[in-house]
Amino acid sequence: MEVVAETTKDFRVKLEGFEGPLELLLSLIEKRKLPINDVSLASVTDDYIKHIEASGHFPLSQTSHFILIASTLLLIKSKSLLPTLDLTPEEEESIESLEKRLKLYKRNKELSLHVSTMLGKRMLFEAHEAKRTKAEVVFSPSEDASIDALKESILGVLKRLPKAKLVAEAVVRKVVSIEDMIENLTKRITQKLSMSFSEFSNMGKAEKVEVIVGFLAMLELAKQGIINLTQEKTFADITMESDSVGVPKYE
Amino acid sequence: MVEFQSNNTEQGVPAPSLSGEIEAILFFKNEPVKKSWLEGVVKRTPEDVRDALGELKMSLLGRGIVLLELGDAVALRTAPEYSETLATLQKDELSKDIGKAGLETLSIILYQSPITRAEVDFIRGVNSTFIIRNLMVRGLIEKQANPKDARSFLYQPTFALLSFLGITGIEDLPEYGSVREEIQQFKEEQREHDE
Amino acid sequence: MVEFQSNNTEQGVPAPSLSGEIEAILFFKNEPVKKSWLEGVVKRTPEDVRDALGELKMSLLGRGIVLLELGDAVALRTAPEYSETLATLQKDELSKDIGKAGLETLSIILYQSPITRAEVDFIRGVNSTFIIRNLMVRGLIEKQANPKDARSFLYQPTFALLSFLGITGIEDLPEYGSVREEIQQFKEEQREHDE
Repeated sequence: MEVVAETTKDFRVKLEGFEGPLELLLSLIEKRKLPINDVSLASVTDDYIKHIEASGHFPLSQTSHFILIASTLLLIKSKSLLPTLDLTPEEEESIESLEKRLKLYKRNKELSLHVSTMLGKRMLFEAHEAKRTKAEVVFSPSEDASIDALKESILGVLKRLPKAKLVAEAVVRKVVSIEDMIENLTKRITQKLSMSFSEFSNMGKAEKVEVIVGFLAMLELAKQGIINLTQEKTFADITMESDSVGVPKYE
Repeated sequence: MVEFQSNNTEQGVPAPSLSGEIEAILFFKNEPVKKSWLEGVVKRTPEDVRDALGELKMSLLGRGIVLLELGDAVALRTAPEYSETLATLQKDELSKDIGKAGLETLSIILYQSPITRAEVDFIRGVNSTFIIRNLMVRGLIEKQANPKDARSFLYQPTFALLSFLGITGIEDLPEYGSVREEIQQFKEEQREHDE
Repeated sequence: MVEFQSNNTEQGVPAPSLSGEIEAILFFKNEPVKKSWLEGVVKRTPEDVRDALGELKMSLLGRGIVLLELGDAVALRTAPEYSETLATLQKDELSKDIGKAGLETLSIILYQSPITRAEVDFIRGVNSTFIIRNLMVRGLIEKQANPKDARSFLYQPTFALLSFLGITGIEDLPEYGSVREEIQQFKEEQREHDE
């Protein structure tokens, strides 16, 4: 659990400026001066999860986006630890797509540097509004501007005013399904691990087992991070899970 | 930025000139300005400015705008050749319906008056600069100084509009109270969200 | 009118031209106008108007004003060479601070417009509802109907944004051409995936 304690507080501050998950992921990769590929993504998975875990409260509307990407990272990391782990075509696709999205995001970040240096530097100005005296203004009402039409119009405006709460609700539902995914992943890895134990118990592979056990512990951590953001119901799952993680009988 | 500038040079953009600078200033101001004021802005002698104005006048020959000199003042105006087109244009514009966006903006100004442009934009979720300008040209709304902020204006319906609608004050608008309340609530919610 | 024209000829003034007429209209309107609208006003074909706009653009080279083109619309603005002088004349301070998320979103819309909100969300990896609304309120982007899907909108930069960046067309953005190609390729790959 020490890993949680060492997370930076900076992240929370930056999030308030709505820094997105791709931004976070890219900064983690760039900090290590790595190219964008599945190897580098696997290597920053722990950092990424730690960050989410540490930032207990960021805008609810953004939460699911962070966690969706966390789930893909977990897949990548699982595969890198256990190459024999079978991924569904959908999972393979989400991994490939994340890589591409990250590259696209990086490209846009480069482009935004152009935009940022150009903004306000050599501005083109529009002409001021022509000054009119009251005498010059000819009252020209519009046929369509009846009192009823104006009432309908303002009611339409009221209806279209954005409602912040609706966005948040849609998000919570997504989060729950990702939790299922993590649970499922944990199960698959545990199974795979026991099946291919002979492979890992070979000389020199003992370290790898430790890594995988550590990874399972991290999945747990990730779950707790998510649970902080959702409901009580899921707390129950955690207790159950932590029992099974405490099965490092391969040591 | 460096790359961008070199791009421009490749396209053969000429160097800045005093007459070009004066043309830009006159276009921007869109009203007669004193030559002495111009001299101060461009930081040049009266002779330089006079020569540049002569140059500008020549360069505008055959174009759609002309340089107008009125005693000590100068301004850009549309060329007289096109005054007929523009008169027709203006007449057509004034008799045209204000359309959906116009109605929306007008209804917000009616129900929320007096209101700043920034608030209209905020409620509509889009920028309303041109529409507000159009509503003013048609005499449907007018602006007045904002006592709370010297840089902005407050917009309100004109008396002519109220009598056209057959009401004596904005309180007579249908559902006036509830509409104002709902918008007030939205503004407060947004404020919380921003924090 | 006849007398006036003969007067002009004596002074060696060229006859009225379509490009001059369009310049006068743009100066008079003082806001972006659609090319299709211009065609109706001057009663000429799209080809004629396109050619005249090209002519106008050329005749403005080296002058104090420039022609901006964005999609189907055109507008006049002061030339970028004089931005410093004009900035000193601009009374209300323009807020240049758009924040990190704002910059990110603007770049996406600039280089990839027209683009849906879902596409912006996908690239940013977060929900962009509020940031897009804010950019619209500030007049930097605008939405239009999506011909492919009536429930969604397409977002694009405004003339105000181009003016802010000091460019007369979106193609003047650094790396614009190559980026469009890259994006196209990315989208095609993505489409193959989805099928």
